Amino acid sequence: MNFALSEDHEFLRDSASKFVDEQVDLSPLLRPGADVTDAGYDQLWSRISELGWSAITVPEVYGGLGMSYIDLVMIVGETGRTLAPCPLFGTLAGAWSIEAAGSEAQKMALLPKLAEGMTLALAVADESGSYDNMATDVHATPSADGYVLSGTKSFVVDAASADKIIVSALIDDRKDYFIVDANAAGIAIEILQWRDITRQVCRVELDNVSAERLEASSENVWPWVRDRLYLVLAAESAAGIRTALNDAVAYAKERIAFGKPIGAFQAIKHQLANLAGAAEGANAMVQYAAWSLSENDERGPLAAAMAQSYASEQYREATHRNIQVFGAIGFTWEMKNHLYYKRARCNAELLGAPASQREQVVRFLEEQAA
Amino acid sequence: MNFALSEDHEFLRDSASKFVDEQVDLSPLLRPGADVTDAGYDQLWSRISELGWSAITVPEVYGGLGMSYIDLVMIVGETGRTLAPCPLFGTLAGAWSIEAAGSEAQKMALLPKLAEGMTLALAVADESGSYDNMATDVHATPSADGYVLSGTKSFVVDAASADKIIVSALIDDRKDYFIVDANAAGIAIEILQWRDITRQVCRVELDNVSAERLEASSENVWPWVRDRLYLVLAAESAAGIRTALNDAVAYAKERIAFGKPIGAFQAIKHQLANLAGAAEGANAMVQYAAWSLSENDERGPLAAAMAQSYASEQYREATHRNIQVFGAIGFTWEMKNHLYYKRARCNAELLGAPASQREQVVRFLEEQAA
Amino acid sequence: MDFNLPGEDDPRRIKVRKWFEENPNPTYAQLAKQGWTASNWPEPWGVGADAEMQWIIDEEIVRAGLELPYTINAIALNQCGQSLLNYGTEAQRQKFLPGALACEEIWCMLFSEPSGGSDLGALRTTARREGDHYVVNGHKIWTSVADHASVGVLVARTDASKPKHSGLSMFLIDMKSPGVTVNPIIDMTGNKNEYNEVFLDNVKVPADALLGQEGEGWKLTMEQLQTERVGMTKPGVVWGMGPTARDLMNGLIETGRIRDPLLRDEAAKLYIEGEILRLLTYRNMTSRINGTPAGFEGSAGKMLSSPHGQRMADLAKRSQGVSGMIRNPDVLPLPEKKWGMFSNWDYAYWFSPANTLGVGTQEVLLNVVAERVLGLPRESDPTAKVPFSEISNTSAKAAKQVRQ
Amino acid sequence: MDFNLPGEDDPRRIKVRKWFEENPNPTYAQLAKQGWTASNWPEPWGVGADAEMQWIIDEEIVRAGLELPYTINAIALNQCGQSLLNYGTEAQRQKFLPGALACEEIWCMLFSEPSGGSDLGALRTTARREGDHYVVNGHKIWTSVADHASVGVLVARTDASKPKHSGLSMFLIDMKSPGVTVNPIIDMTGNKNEYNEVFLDNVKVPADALLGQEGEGWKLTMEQLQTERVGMTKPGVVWGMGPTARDLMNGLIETGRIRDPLLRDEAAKLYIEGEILRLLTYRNMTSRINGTPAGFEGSAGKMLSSPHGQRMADLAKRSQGVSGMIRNPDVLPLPEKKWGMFSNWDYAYWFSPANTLGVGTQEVLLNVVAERVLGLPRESDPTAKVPFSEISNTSAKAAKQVRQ
Repeated sequence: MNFALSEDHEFLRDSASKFVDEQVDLSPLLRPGADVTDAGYDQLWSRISELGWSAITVPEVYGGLGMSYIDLVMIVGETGRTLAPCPLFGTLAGAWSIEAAGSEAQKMALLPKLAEGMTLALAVADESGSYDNMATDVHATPSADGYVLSGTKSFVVDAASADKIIVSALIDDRKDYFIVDANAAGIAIEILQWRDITRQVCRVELDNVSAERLEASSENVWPWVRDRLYLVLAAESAAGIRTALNDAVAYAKERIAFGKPIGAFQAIKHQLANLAGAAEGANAMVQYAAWSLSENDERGPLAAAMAQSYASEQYREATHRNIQVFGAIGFTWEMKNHLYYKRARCNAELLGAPASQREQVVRFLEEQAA
Repeated sequence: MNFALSEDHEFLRDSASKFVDEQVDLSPLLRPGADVTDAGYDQLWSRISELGWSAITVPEVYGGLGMSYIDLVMIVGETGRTLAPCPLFGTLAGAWSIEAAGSEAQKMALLPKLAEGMTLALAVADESGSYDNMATDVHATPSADGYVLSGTKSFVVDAASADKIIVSALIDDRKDYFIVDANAAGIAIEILQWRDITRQVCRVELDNVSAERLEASSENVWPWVRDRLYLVLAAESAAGIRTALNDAVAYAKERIAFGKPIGAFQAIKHQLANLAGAAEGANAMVQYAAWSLSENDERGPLAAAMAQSYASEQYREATHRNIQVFGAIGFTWEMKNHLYYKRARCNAELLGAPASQREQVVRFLEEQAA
Repeated sequence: MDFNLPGEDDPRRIKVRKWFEENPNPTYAQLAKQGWTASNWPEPWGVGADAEMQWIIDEEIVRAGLELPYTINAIALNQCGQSLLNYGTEAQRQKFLPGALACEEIWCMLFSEPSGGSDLGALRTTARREGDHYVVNGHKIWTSVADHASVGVLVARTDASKPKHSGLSMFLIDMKSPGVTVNPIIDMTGNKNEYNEVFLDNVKVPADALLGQEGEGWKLTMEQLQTERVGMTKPGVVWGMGPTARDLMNGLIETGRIRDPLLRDEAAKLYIEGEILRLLTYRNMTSRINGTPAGFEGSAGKMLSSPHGQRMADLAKRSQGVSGMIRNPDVLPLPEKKWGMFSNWDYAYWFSPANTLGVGTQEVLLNVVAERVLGLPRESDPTAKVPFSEISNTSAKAAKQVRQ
Repeated sequence: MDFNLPGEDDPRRIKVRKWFEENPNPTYAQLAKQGWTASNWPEPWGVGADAEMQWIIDEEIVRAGLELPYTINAIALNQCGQSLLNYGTEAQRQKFLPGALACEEIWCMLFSEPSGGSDLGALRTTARREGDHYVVNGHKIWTSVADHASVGVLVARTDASKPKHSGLSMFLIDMKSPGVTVNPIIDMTGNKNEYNEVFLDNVKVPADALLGQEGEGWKLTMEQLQTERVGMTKPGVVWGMGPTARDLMNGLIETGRIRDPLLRDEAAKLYIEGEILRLLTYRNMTSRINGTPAGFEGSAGKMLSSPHGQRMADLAKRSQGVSGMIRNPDVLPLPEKKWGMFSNWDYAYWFSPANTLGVGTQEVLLNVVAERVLGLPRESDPTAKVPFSEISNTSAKAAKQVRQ
């Protein structure tokens, strides 16, 4: 039993922290009409990929850093804390899809390019946002030199900036994974008016786009990737809760009403104390999930679903409470409070609502009991 | 539009209030091991039936007072406020069953006896507490001079003190209503260890008990009676919320901690302010439900389900909060706080949980929309 | 007790409807001439309508396809105008009310300040008497419609030697005066500005623009905010306005989303809460008809309706799943688009954090109910009884004390 | 980072288990001789076990079919005994600890008073020095196990001329002394008394029963309550004890009640909360192993676990429907009956209102977290700095002030 970060973890976190504090600037987003590209979305990436963050958990044999998911959440906690706008989420998602669905040869061919700054995206949800609809999804058809894909995907994170997109598609009543060039003929990518303007989310139309099948495709790919994406979102959320709390506490100590700092009023104190509990709980759950995924512990999928459900829901509560403590000024576009509020809100939908992860928790336990 | 009590309503409420304040004494219940009979359960009834409360909504043609459900809730609010232990609930339930399921002749024969102090009970739930299980319920079989009933009912309020019991029973794949003498051969009544010791709740075993069929039995009887019982419970609960609130407010003004009355602390103030909202809401909803049942308004069943769901849930919250404000002393048997807590808890189960009434609300609205 | 509202055959309604038939497409000036833009006001401004009559007139105005006058000119016709009836001079009434009633002069409320917020009495804008006028300096914020209002109802400090609530006075100022600068504030919805900030830089205000007496400002302000809050008891999603839980339920039924068992239970809870708010408005209507003082609903309606609206907007948004995260997708239908900018759950949702901030934070309202309704001890305010000019010291001292 | 607990093949465990094999059915005196009844204490009382070693020893004690020593004699072995190690005299240690460690002398905690509660520092029991002893008078309440304890850890006021927290001292008293009267209190569960009230009527306490110095009572009390609260971080239903959300989930799955979609979602939420509490106990264990100070879980665990336990008990009860309203029906199974009186959801439910009252109300704990963890301003206590003997005036004045 050792529930503490190692010095290596702390060093990694601290250097990531220093990096994002220097590089991330959200102020361009605090002007009405701004979108994700205004906050250095593309510029930030070249530095991040230099640091190797997109390949941090990729095994060394494929040119990655071969580090653990605990290391990963050290970094994602920092990008999440600062809402760092960059294609990290999409690239991680794509890389994990290749790791899970690619043949050895494909992994050897594709994953090392991460070190050169390759950006990826993973297109799984259909136009309605469903992950398991077998009727409306993209279809794959064999062609002379591989396959062609047709249909529409949506809620694809970082698609518009990706070099390659991994697409799940129907073929012979199953879903396989394919890789396409983002600038291939027949692809049309629309950037959605996503409320969280620190993230790029897209709709992808494919019209006979030529694609390469990932040869180890199976029905296990999406659950495996999804658990890791849960971890990423949960780590962002846990860090966001802490930030929303710290900012609210600092404001409550400064802002005076009725002759006192508002943090002297029990109503405010107790709300913030409850948030402190949520921050601690989310942090513990994220680290446990990271450890259990790293260890291939049988409870890993359970831990990931718990972390995502809890952290995203508490992040929503924390950012709401944060605005309430700031009062009306916290509700304006010129303050960054709403950026966190929207990140929290979107994190709680991007891979399904918290209730859907709770359903996964119960199913896991039912299967275990059976 | 006139959402105000008339002078007649207020007069009725005030005289009922005076009566229960003089007659109801809960102190015998504040000794460990006490049960409902220790608090004058039987003695109180003779005075209540003299006042005609058990027949208050029975039409005058059947010897009742022919008053409205608004009048009824004036009285039930007062018995609920004081937790008056007496067989009013069971007798009202039985009387409404006769009103709904009896033929003219049966109503003329039975209902006038209420004025003489007749006590009734209504046995609908089966042993598991289900109201709609068609398999496990009591069975009726035709016999020479009527019917005989066999099987087990439970959660029958006031059965052990009833003169007659109305029993729903299976016959030819439907449920009809029968009346039996409470002391007939073959009946065994067990008083349950019901947590709310201000109410008598029983299990009734019937073994070939001779019974008279209520001739206007139909599938509409239970919903009609249930709506009225919802109203009774909701009226009790609304009055109980107000009492729990008032007692907590009074205590919060007196009790000193850290040099101040505890009611000066925002945490306490805000909790009590929220209860004040619940008290007001429950009261409004009960009066609206009483009016709409009195007027045979088409939204009457909706209003009754809403009132019961809301009032019973808020009553639970109010009695919990009440104990929290009193602190540990409010958790002891010698204080009456727990009697209200238990009444609240049991009111929220006796006719199904608040969520089950909410399901009825949505079904009503779905049917209306269809 | 009677929950029936005046029906189609109500003779009062028939009379009003007849006028609309005879006067198709009336202007608000015409309605004002009938006394219908503030029908509850006494003649000659209104017709002294009781709550039922007002209900009828409002319904017929909507039926004629017009927006309600008190949503167009809320500050004049709902919150502040009645203060002129009670405290204004006849000259002020003649000068300000006709334009307001005709909805030709829009009013705004210059109350909140950046330094204030919940502690409105700590406001810093000053009005210094100089001969036959006052000179106003300060910075107001969260001012709705300031960008197209012609009249501003201003609270300013006329005497800093008095305690904070005693040195305030109210004025009706011309928003076109030199020195008045209005800047829009974009809120987190990203929509057209709902609020503005207003800079007042040596604005000359004639002495006869003072409403009531010098030093009466706090009393008038409190009355006006109270009136504003009573109106917020209604079951609409934002401060009583906009779609209600009935509309939410209809949308969920229509789309079949009501079949989700978790949403279903939550929707039922909200429906019940919404019906309670509706009942409280009926109770308020009854009090007004009977001339009895407002009860609980007067002080506590907003305490209930603000979080109710937030929960409604949240459920509406959640029912849309990930699609709801795209701007204005309108996945959940609102068949009737009669609520202006709130005819869209998306806007209502992103606006809803303000529910529990505007016109009194939830915490302030809970205090009001605890203190005024339940009689619990008042909050202590160390700055309440010292001269305003000395507060900064007091505040600093108090702040230091609690920090120890 | 490693969440694995010491396994079956851990050499430390094998050694302990071997002893139990060689010593079947040991007495607690035998365990105490091994240093295992308070294994984390230093020798000669314990074995200076780190948190993993303590975990192993505890698991093996349970495996041997014994109740854990610190549940039998919690006040001695968990809350108070360590104060003797730090502040007691060697004579006190020799007199009191052997019996306590052997679970032959049960201790109780004479802290709360009827007039006190959250404001424990306002306690009124006095200890007056008279020659070689103190004379104690007062009325204590909510004292667990007082009815079979032989030692009472008493906090009493030795100097009323000092401020309320400064004039307190701690004593170890003989519960059999003349003048000690113990009355059971029946709580709302109606079960056997969990608490007692204790009247102290001119009880003579030898001067060498004073623990630490006169005036150190508040410091010792706070340390002991803090130790008590840390233990309450655990995921059990009542103050960390009893069944957890894992047990609740198992019961719901076993009975099929988990199929109710509303219960299902709630049960999942509780399960997650329970796992978080479990993780916080692991974090606490790690801090103890590493010798680093307790983090958040030290001050805030009970703030999380108390309402969590309430929600669990509530869901367990609601899952039983109307049948759950009958006393002790045990409709929802708890396959392992290893939690003493809490091996029954019915008892846990009716007891649960006390969760957020005992050992610090929820409001007090929220204040503690807000002030000590977040650094928000402290509550002002007008009685904190005046001599205790003058407090009744101060209190009355303050009460009058807030009532204005």
